[in-house]
Amino acid sequence: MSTDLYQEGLLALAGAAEGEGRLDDPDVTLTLDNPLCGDRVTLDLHCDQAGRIAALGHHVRGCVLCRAAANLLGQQAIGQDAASLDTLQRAIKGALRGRHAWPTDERWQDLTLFEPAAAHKSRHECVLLPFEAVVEALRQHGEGGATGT
Amino acid sequence: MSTDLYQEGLLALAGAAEGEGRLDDPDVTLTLDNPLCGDRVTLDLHCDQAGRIAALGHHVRGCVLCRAAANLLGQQAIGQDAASLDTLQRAIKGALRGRHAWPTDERWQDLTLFEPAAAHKSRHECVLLPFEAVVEALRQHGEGGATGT
Amino acid sequence: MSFDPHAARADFPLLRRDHEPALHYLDNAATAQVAAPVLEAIHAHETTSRANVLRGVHRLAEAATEAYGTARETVACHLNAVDPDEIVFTSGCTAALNLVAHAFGATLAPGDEVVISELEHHSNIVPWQMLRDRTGIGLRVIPVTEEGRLDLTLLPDIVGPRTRLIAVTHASNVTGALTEVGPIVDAARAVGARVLLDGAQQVPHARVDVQALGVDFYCFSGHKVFGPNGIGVLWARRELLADLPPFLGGGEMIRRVRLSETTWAPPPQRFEAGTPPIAQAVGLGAALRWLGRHDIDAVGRHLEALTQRLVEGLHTLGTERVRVLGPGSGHPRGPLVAFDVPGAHPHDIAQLLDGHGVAVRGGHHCAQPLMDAYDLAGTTRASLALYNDAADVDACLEALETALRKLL
Amino acid sequence: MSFDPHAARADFPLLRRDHEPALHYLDNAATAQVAAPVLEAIHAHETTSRANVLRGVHRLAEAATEAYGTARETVACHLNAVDPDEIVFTSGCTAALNLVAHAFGATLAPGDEVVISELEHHSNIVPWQMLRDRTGIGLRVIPVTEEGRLDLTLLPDIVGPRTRLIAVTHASNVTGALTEVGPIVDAARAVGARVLLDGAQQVPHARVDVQALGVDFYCFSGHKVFGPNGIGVLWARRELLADLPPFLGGGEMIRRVRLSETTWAPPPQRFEAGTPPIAQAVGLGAALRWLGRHDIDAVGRHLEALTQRLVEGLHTLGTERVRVLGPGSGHPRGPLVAFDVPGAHPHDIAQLLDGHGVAVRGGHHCAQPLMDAYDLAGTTRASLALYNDAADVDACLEALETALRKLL
Ligand SMILES: Cc1ncc(COP(=O)(O)O)c(C=O)c1O
Ligand SMILES: Cc1ncc(COP(=O)(O)O)c(C=O)c1O
Repeated sequence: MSTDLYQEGLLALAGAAEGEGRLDDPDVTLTLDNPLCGDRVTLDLHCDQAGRIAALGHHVRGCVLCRAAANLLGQQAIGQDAASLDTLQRAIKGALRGRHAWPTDERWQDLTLFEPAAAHKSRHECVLLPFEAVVEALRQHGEGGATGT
Repeated sequence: MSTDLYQEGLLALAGAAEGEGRLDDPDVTLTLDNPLCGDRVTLDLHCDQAGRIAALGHHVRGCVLCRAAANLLGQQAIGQDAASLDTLQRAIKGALRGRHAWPTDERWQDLTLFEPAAAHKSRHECVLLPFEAVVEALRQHGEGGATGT
Repeated sequence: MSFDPHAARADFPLLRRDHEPALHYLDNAATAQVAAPVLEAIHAHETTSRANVLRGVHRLAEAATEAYGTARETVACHLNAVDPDEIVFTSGCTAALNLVAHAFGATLAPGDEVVISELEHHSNIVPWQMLRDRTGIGLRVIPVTEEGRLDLTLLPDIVGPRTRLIAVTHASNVTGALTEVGPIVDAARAVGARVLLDGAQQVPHARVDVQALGVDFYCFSGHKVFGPNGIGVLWARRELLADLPPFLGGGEMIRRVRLSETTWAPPPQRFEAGTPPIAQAVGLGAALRWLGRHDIDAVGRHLEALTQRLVEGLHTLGTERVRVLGPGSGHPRGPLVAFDVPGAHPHDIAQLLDGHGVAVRGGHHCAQPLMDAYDLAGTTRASLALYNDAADVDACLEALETALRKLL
Repeated sequence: MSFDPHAARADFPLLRRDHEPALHYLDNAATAQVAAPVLEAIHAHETTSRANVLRGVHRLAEAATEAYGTARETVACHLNAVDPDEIVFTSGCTAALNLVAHAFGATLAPGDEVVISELEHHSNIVPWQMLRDRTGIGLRVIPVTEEGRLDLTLLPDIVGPRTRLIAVTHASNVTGALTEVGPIVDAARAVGARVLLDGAQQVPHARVDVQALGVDFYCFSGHKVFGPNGIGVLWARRELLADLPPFLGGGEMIRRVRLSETTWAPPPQRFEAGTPPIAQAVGLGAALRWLGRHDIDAVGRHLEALTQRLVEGLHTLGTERVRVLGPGSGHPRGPLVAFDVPGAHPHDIAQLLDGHGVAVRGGHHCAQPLMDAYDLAGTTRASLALYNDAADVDACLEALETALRKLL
């Protein structure tokens, strides 16, 4: 049932506003669109010397899934680096497509809230967009902190 | 039956070689292709002061229908002008398409040989090509005798 | 003559199926369902007359060529075109628009201008942007009013001596606004420009008479008029087509190919390179004949009543909660309604509605510039077709109420 | 595993019909007949899963998107592509060739060269001529041998430092010659050029492995592989596609449309503007699965034997009367035979054969430059498919003998 998607927990995470808002003077800023639905995520990052995220601010024009995913990042991405988030993003993609199980890492346990989305292929990108954005932002930061659009 | 097309009379006309061959020093020369099958008619005309055909030579790379039509022109087109041949060409087209009866003009009575072609739409152009060529050649001659290709 | 939506609906196998929950298909602006006579016509063609067209002399080739030609005549007749040879079959409305952007575009000089609007579907924006970037033409844009109609008061500022074409939608796929064609044609004629109408959202619901409209190009898609996928139509005035260079190259569109140089067949073949969508043309012909069997004015009244029911129902949910886009009651609109619910994303709404069997679309509807004008990421759109009825509209409204309770 | 042509033939409704006279369909190179499972797959799709793809969240949209994606996977698998995203659906082989001529063509500079051949179908000539005339590239042509094969001995003279692409047919639709791909790929690689194969006449009859071929672009049409009309395929290497600009503009192929500027979606969407041929893709998937159920090597042997029977039968009519085009027995050929009868026009032959229920094609077969090379207006062509049998070939030969008695 598609309404399974809209569990209490997911709706709560989508409303949690973790990391919501823009950062002053970010090291890198990135906006990513989902061409299929017009969702848009803007991310600001502060990074430490080692390239780990020190602070994250996001502005999401998106659905419950996209907002929840961005808030999960806002809660849990601090201290993560490009490699670990890239791995995570691929793991989520694979899990949504039914290729393997969901990550069990405790830090990311709220990912289970997205499990029902696997049955709705058209919504996969809604979940993935914030994760893709953070990976791309860190990549750009690693390349010299170019400010992307 | 499609074999009705290939009556004795039509095969004889196709083999008649009336007007076959090129003219020396033509007033106008025109080559017309049928893009759908690669048939090609080359016409040379001598015209009198009034724009009537004084001599006609043709070279046809085409089917029985096309050759028969060109030979019919070779037999009968001498003395005809642009207007009368244009009318004739339209009449043949209309008759092939079943829009009206075949011309009954005695000069063109052999047109009846083409009646079975009406049932074969893909062959209409084979019949028409020489008539279109002569009309176009006379038009170009009227415009100042440009040598078309 | 009158119109019975349930009789019409009976012709749609997919709508007759026992869905659980019952299906309320309100995504017709994206793709309409296909009528059974269309499927039957295609099946009959493929099992009795399948062959390539135009070049063969055997009986199947003759039959296929005949069927393809008849389809062209049916389309010409449906649009009241002067001549079947004014009908070019393409693979869709988008392909038709690209054809014009390339073939007509090739006749433009740098600095010449094409006028589009903020209301356009991407398919009537991007080809012109690509033309601009290729050739240096200018692109001018008619803005929309708050209500989502073309702001024609600005025409005198936008249309000028360099304008060569005004290319706008006949009916918006987002606001439902119907374009007032008269003033546009007048403005174009005053400067010697051409007019193109994108009829993708108009042909399924209304009588379209290209001669009466006075435009130069018209296009639409098969899959939105209860016909097959993979086919579209470009209509253009005969004398205009005759002067345009081809767009795609290949078989069937040539007069003579030499390695050094090639000459073109006359229209419409010149614009139909390669084996055309033959079975689809046959299907489209069947779709337009099916559509033509209905009293289109009665269909219009039916759709108008349903649209009003939908708009009023949305108003009942609270105009502060549900913001309906599109023209007010004073202006004509097509049978589709897009709305914004501040705080609830269209995808979530569409997903929750689907749980109740109501199929609507959420997103930008391939009209991002319009979304930008409204400063929205997207909207939810319910779009009607002649087979919809009050039960569909009511199911939509009910499901929406439930969804909003969850999301807001 | 072996192959039974009569079992295969039973899947073709049109071939089962009681024609009078009995039908011997030998015009497969123009269009093959469509397999019943294809018609059934399309019907099932249209009556259970019809919707627009990629953008909708409701269940029909999900089902349609899924079906469309599955079709892409089936095609990728059939060609042994690395990734389904290397498969671009087009409206046909001609459209695929035009796509490359525009998208890859846009990356070329004046003076760069594209190599084609004298053996090409117009669809692989005209798009390159139009590119030449638009952009000033050079067009070089590989001549054919007397036997109708590419004269690869001339490659070193033709391929040079400015060569950017060699675009040739994989199997000729006139001489039946199969292209020796290895030397062409080597010649291209030596100068950093790409290779395109036009596989329209190869995919219906043979195993095609794009990785093993080592080429860069490959294309074919649905209607020649027992699938629907109105669909074709372009395969290209992922990294190549990723670097190409789009060709057609419209919905589905964008990332972000602004009126000032637009960005593109990744491949394959970037190259699929507008609503794609969804039902046709589903049908093509079904066709390739149907084809894949047969032992393609056994099919190859069956067709080789039939082709030989046909060639030998033609020789029996007198090699001075009937001149068979194409490679001699030393060289591989596809299952089609074109021939010239001096003094008898192909249209007359085809018409007379039709009177005996034998459907063949007469004309230039969209290969006028090849006809020019042979100094012929056209030829008569009998082309086979896996469902043909010895009775078809014999009927053709018998009817031909009768026709020649009449015409010569
Ligand atoms: C107004 C309008 N124009 C053009 C199109 C493009 O049609 P298609 O995707 O069938 O090519 C659509 C449909 O999506 C539309 O609504
Ligand atoms: C070798 C070859 N290439 C290209 C084509 C063009 O295919 P289509 O007409 O389906 O686009 C054909 C078929 O006519 C062909 O035989």
